[in-house]
Amino acid sequence: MGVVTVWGVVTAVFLALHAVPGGPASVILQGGAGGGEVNPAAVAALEKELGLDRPLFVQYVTYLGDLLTGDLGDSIKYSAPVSEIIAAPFGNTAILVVIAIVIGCLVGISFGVLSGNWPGSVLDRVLSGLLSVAVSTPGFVIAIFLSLFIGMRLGWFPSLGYQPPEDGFGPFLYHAFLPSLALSFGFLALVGRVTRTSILSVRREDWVRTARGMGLSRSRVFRRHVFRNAINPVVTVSGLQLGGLLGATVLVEQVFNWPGVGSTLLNAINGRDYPLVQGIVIVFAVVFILTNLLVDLMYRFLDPRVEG
Amino acid sequence: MKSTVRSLWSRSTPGLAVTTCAMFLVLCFIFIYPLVTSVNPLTQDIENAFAPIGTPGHVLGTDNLGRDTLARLVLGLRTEILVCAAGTLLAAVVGTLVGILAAYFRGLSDLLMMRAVDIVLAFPNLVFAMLIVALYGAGDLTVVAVCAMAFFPNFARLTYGEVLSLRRALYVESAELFGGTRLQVIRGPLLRGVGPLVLAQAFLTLAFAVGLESGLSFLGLGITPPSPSLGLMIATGQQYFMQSPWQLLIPSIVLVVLLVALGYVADWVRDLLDPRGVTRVRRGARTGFAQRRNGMSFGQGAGA
Amino acid sequence: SAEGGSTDGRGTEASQTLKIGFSAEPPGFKTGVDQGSANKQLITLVRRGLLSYGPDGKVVPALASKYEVSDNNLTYTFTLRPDLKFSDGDPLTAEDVKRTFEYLAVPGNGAADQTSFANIASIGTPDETTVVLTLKKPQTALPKVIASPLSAIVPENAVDANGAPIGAGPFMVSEYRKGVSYKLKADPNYYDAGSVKLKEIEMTFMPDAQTRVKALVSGQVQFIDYVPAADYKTLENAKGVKLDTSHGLYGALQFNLTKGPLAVPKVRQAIAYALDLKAQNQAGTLGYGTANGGLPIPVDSEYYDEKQANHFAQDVGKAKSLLAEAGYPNGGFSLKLLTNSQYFGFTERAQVVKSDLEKIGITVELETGDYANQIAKGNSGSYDLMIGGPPAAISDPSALTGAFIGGPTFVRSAGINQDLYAQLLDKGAQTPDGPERKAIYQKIGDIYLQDVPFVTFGMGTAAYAYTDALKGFEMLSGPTVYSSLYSMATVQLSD
Amino acid sequence: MNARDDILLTVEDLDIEVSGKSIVEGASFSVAKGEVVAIVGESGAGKSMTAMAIPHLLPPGATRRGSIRFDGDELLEVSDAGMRRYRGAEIACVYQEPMTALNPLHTVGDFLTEAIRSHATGARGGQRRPQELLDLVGLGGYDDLLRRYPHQLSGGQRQRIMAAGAVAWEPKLLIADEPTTALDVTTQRNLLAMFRELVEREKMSMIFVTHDMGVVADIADSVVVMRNGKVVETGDVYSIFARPAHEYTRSLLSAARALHTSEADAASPAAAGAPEKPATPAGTGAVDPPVLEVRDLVVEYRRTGLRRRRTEESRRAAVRDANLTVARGETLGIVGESGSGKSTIARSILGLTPATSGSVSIAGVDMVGLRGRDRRRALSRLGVVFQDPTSSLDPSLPLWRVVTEPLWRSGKVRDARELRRRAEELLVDVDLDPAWIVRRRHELSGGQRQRVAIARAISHRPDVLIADEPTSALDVTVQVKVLDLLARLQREHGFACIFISHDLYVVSTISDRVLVMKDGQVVETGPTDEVIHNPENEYTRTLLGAIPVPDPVVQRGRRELAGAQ
Ligand SMILES: Nc1ncnc2c1ncn2[C@@H]1O[C@H](COP(=O)(O)OP(=O)(O)OP(=O)(O)O)[C@@H](O)[C@H]1O
Ligand SMILES: Nc1ncnc2c1ncn2[C@@H]1O[C@H](COP(=O)(O)OP(=O)(O)OP(=O)(O)O)[C@@H](O)[C@H]1O
Ligand SMILES: [Mg+2]
Ligand SMILES: [Mg+2]
Repeated sequence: MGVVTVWGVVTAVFLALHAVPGGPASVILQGGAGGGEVNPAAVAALEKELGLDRPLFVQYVTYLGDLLTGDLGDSIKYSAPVSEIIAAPFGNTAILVVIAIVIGCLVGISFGVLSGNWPGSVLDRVLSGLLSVAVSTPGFVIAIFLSLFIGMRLGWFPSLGYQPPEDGFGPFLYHAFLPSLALSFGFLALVGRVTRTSILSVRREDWVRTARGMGLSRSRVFRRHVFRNAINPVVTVSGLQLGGLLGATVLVEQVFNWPGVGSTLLNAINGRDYPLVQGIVIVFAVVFILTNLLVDLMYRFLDPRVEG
Repeated sequence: MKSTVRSLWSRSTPGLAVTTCAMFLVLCFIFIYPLVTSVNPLTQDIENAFAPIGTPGHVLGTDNLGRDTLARLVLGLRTEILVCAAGTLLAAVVGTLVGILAAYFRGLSDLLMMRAVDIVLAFPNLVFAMLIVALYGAGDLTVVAVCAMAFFPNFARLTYGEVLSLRRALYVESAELFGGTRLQVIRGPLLRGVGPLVLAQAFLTLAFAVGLESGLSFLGLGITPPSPSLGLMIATGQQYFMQSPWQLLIPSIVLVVLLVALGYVADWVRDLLDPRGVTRVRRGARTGFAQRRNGMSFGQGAGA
Repeated sequence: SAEGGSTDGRGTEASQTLKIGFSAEPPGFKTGVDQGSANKQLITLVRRGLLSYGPDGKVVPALASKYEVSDNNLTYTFTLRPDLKFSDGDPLTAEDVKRTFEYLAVPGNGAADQTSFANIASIGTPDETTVVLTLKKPQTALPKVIASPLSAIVPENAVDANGAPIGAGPFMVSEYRKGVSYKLKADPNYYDAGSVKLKEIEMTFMPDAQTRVKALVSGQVQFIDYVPAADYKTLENAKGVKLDTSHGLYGALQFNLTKGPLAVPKVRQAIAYALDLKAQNQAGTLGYGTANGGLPIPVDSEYYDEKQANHFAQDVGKAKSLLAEAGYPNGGFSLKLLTNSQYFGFTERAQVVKSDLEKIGITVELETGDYANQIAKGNSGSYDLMIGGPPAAISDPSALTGAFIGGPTFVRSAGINQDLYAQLLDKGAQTPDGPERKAIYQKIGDIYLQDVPFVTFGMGTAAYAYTDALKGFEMLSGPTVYSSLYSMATVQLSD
Repeated sequence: MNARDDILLTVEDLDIEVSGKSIVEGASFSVAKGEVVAIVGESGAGKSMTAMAIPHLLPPGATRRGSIRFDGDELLEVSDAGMRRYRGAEIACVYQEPMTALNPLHTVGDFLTEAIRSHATGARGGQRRPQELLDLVGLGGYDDLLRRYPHQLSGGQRQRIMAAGAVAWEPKLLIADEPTTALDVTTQRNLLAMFRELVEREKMSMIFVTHDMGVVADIADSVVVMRNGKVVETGDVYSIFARPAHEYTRSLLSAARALHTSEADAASPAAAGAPEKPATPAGTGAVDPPVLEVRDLVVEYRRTGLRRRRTEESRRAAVRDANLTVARGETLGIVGESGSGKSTIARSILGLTPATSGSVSIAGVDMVGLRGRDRRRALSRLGVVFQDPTSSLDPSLPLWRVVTEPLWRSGKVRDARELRRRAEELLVDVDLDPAWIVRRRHELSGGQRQRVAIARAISHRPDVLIADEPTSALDVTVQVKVLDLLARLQREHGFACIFISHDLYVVSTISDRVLVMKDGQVVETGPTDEVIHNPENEYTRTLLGAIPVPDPVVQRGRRELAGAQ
């Protein structure tokens, strides 16, 4: 099934990209702002060299064939294998996403637990309010504000930029913090809200009463019978949210000038680097499908009722 | 539908009533203000660029081309809401149709349609949007199309799951038994059954759509200038942040408030439609709803 | 250590590592192809031609220590410096010059100055350090062409479309992180290595303008290029930061002359009268550019004609009557205005055009997208109006040729009547500087004012900003502005 | 009742409010050591609330007033934290819903271990090992039980596990809140036996909440009758059954007995209001040609979808070689324990579940292979009432649309005014106020909903009415009324009827013939009297014996008899 989805994604991207006005050759030859005139002869020569003069169908079949052998093709702009080019940006983005998930889970779950355990209290209202604001604020708005205020005004963290992890993991993380935080907001809020709802509904379940009826302490009832049961939907929802997180990186990376896959993708689309765009989108799709699978497996692992 | 609305109204809280009224007033303001004001949001007055807040004639100041920020905000909001609502509506109609048909007829149509949904879901929204924009050029209609295509899977998934369980519900089975044709069953109990959920989802999606549109506009791929949109105003405001921070703050605050309000209404609609509230139902239905609810509503979108 | 990046360059013992926030990732090292400002700037650092530009924009010797021109202006004899070497240590000889120039002359190789090199009839290399160019017809601007970074001499293994990052410039590429940065270090083989003070240059790609400004202000980089006009104020007021602005390339409203009302010269004149160039200058450059119409010739050039430049001073009444004469009383038609949202100034200018034209009854609909979209649509002529600008790589009136003559491309208005200009432009290019040459260009200007194949807005603006610890940077102006990094060969970071 | 010093628990003037609403008012009763007290009453009477008030396990927002004295301590004065000492150790509970009262993520072993460790060791001697507890509730025989999850257990097993957890600390009082209501009769009988045994062996007192007078008769020493949040009568079980003082108690008893009138040994007094069996028009149905005929029906459930693996269970036939016929005006009862395939037969007659093989013909028309309009026309001869009245009614339609659904769906009547008129008639038919046609599902009680479902089923004058457990979800009193109604309507309209129930006595009150099912197979069929009085099949006999008779004397007599056998 996953294969079919990937195939569909590949086909959709391929067709969409090739239908987009503007080809890679003229972009490469022109090179962006301040660039000069493009010689049509040179464009034709470059297109021939890149194989873009062949019929679309032939290009498609060739691409699919290469894909089957695990070859994502060569980037037009960098004239190097796509897999090589996207490795580093994906790594950088993965770091942001992982940190965002860690922050999101830790903070989101704590918020959700606190407000779910004392529904209607002042604490609950404050936290729920914060969560609704966070869930509603677009990532790039948060990114702009974090960068301008925490980064520039207060100077606590670098307002932008990137240090390669080879130059020390500390500085790398130091630079990654604000973008991750910006990325984590929406996710955090979602986790918080799902946790809250889930805890609220589990608290009403009969087995919680059974546990109380056994004379267990409040904290034990919470840990073993409320929290443990409430966490399943949180896992599901956060897993499914990974796609959204990946999408959100595009804007956040733009604001923080983080050399991740989002900015690579943006540049690749602007530069009409077909194989690169295709490669990135395929990896996105595969990641999405794999996470779904993982969530399924997790769910089975976490909930014995789901048939294995 | 009428009963849904009625029961919703009867169970509203004061906070909610205030929000709803406020939203309604703001909506009225947005649509009436352009009719009564003489300030044209597109009129440029370069000499007067970056007028600060409180400048006579420009309550909220002016932007880089000396255009009135308040007028642009109002027009921007209106465009934003109209465009996103149109996109959401389209997404809701297409998604609901796909979800119902796939779940009701199963078989091949199920396989094809839900696969298509999976494919769209496998693209992050923004990537998807960027491709479509690159394809058709930026503009209002493109934004509508982007919202429709990016968000129809949310509706499809939601209605799909719901119809899968609804079609096993006794009252739907009886509708078939009592001689309902498939079309009648779809138009009748199935559509009525998913209606409230779709409604709740629509509010949420509207919020997502506004978020997506402003993100696109921020990248210059959304609504075409000079007609303003919140995202465009934020993007421009960011450029001139050092000179005139309010030009960034004002549209950002408005955007966040709009999204929070939409989310609030969506939550409210969803909570009130929880059958636990409406009637005392059996436990089976209850767990069913809980599962559905976790599957619903979020999709992608938050944070995008 | 590199931590934070905020303290470097301002310590007591200046480290001579310059961190640059660079506006784009240079597309590559294709020989002779104009691949945009970022690329030109990188080439300026890494490669060298026979000549280069001095601080005031004048042509100065580089790899060639001197050159001589024959009396008929048809033979140029260059004398190379002794013992030149490429950064990889290979010797640079007259053969390399010949090979490079011959490559640049082939149309399919896409060189920006292809026509100039195609004008070379033969290249003689009597010895390793002498190059003799024999031209088919005189070309007054040839030294300027040769001083352009795009005419830099490249070694044999780099003379192709995928050119290797090797040259004979003051710096050499030491590391390239795709999508992230270039690291350059001083090239010991450079002919004037002794006067190069910077040890290292780190160019981090920051496509977003705000990002570059933020990075400079917060001290993460010490030099940024392509500063958006929006941030001039900020940077002028920022402490420890210096802003250099000058005029950049020309901006223009291009027409598609092949169809509809725009095929009628009167309509184009009407539009020219309708436009408020001051507002244009304000919107597109925040007033840092110039507001002059006429031929796109820099204001400080001896060929600049004040009267022609002000010919189309905004006059809505005249515009309306011209429209009526052309058979479009009160306008009444609508036009598609192609622009892009990727670069600063384009949509801003477009919005002003729209509001100006609507005053004379012409409806304008903006079409935006990314730059690739504009190039594609511009190349194929699928637009009515377009925010663009004539191409120019050198500060010489002969650069005007590019604005009028050549195949269909987005930098020229579609369907321009080239016959009107071809002969005069050719003559201008061959005539040596002087009153005769000036008269020719004046005549071209008069034709232009009647024909109006595009409306010149005026000069754009360009700016660099850097820490004031950087001494010796000299910004060039006009078409050569993106060769400004030539002076990096001598700059120095003080404390 | 009992001597004073024997008293374990006294509840006096107990008021319970939930968010300002009074739920229980002035309830008083007491429980002696070793005594089993049953709390009975209709649904919503406040039975569970009263019981749960004792260990203070009420829903959030509930407040208690009055006095609850347990073993000399005033529980109302003990803080919530302090109650921990009592819960589990002194007062233990078994709850109504076996499915949801156990944490689905914990194995049986986890559950029992937690129950055992719930209190500090040494406080009292009594902890036992999990296996011991299982032996105690009669589950000692399974070796892997401790590693199973609740969903891998049957309902009866789950209740036993709960009981095992409850007795881990040898509590003095066991509160069982309708522990058998959701289970079928045979399982119920076994569980009741287990509880009796536990109480005797552990010398516990027990409060047993139920609404089934038969169960009361079986297990209780004394009875507390509740109605609308008030205790209307308390007393010794024998005296209550023999001389009910309060009118409500009387009606409760008579309703219960009404369902047992056809019991062979009519030891219980025949009660008024028993539904009259409809007179079959032509004597026996055998003379008339059958309206509905089912031949060699086999139904297998196959899991659909590509991902599902075919399991052993999924291929088991839910119905094997079933044959049945119903004639005009005749009622065929189908009984059997849960999962025996009763509903499956009904569903495949209705075409909702496809038959694997065999044939179904309605009025001579073979349904197999019928499609589209023909099929809809054939189906329009059927009417159906489902077990669950709630889910069978469209929540968003007004009643006049609901009850006339078969009419407008089949296109017989289109005019809205005419539909409303018919709807009013139909509501009158089922003893509902005709003005209610504008109401919606959620504005009705369970019994009223079931009436609406019946009205709908007969709106288009079907030839056959299929009623799948139409009364199982209802209170006894309501149950009797609905059965009455069905009988009357059948007299008036003359339709044939298939009546499905798991309760043999309910079936016997209304059926001409009975069909007994077990594990998908028909084990016995015959005229009602014969099956009830002379059951041929062993299983039928077990079924009959498992149903508690609402009379303590008879019921205990039967039990002893069964025990002696
Ligand atoms: N959590 C709750 N919040 C508010 N009211 C409740 C709650 N639970 C029950 N009630 C109300 O309290 C009353 C008594 O409920 P209770 O559960 O004690 O009835 P019951 O006699 O046990 O009925 P059943 O036989 O249906 O279990 C009912 O009217 C019910 O609606
Ligand atoms: N949709 C289904 N898929 C698979 N198996 C099913 C399905 N429905 C019922 N079964 C199985 O078929 C068998 C008969 O079920 P059926 O519902 O007919 O029993 P029943 O006699 O009506 O029981 P109850 O008294 O509980 O309603 C059971 O073993 C049940 O588990
Ligand atoms: Mg109860
Ligand atoms: Mg059943």
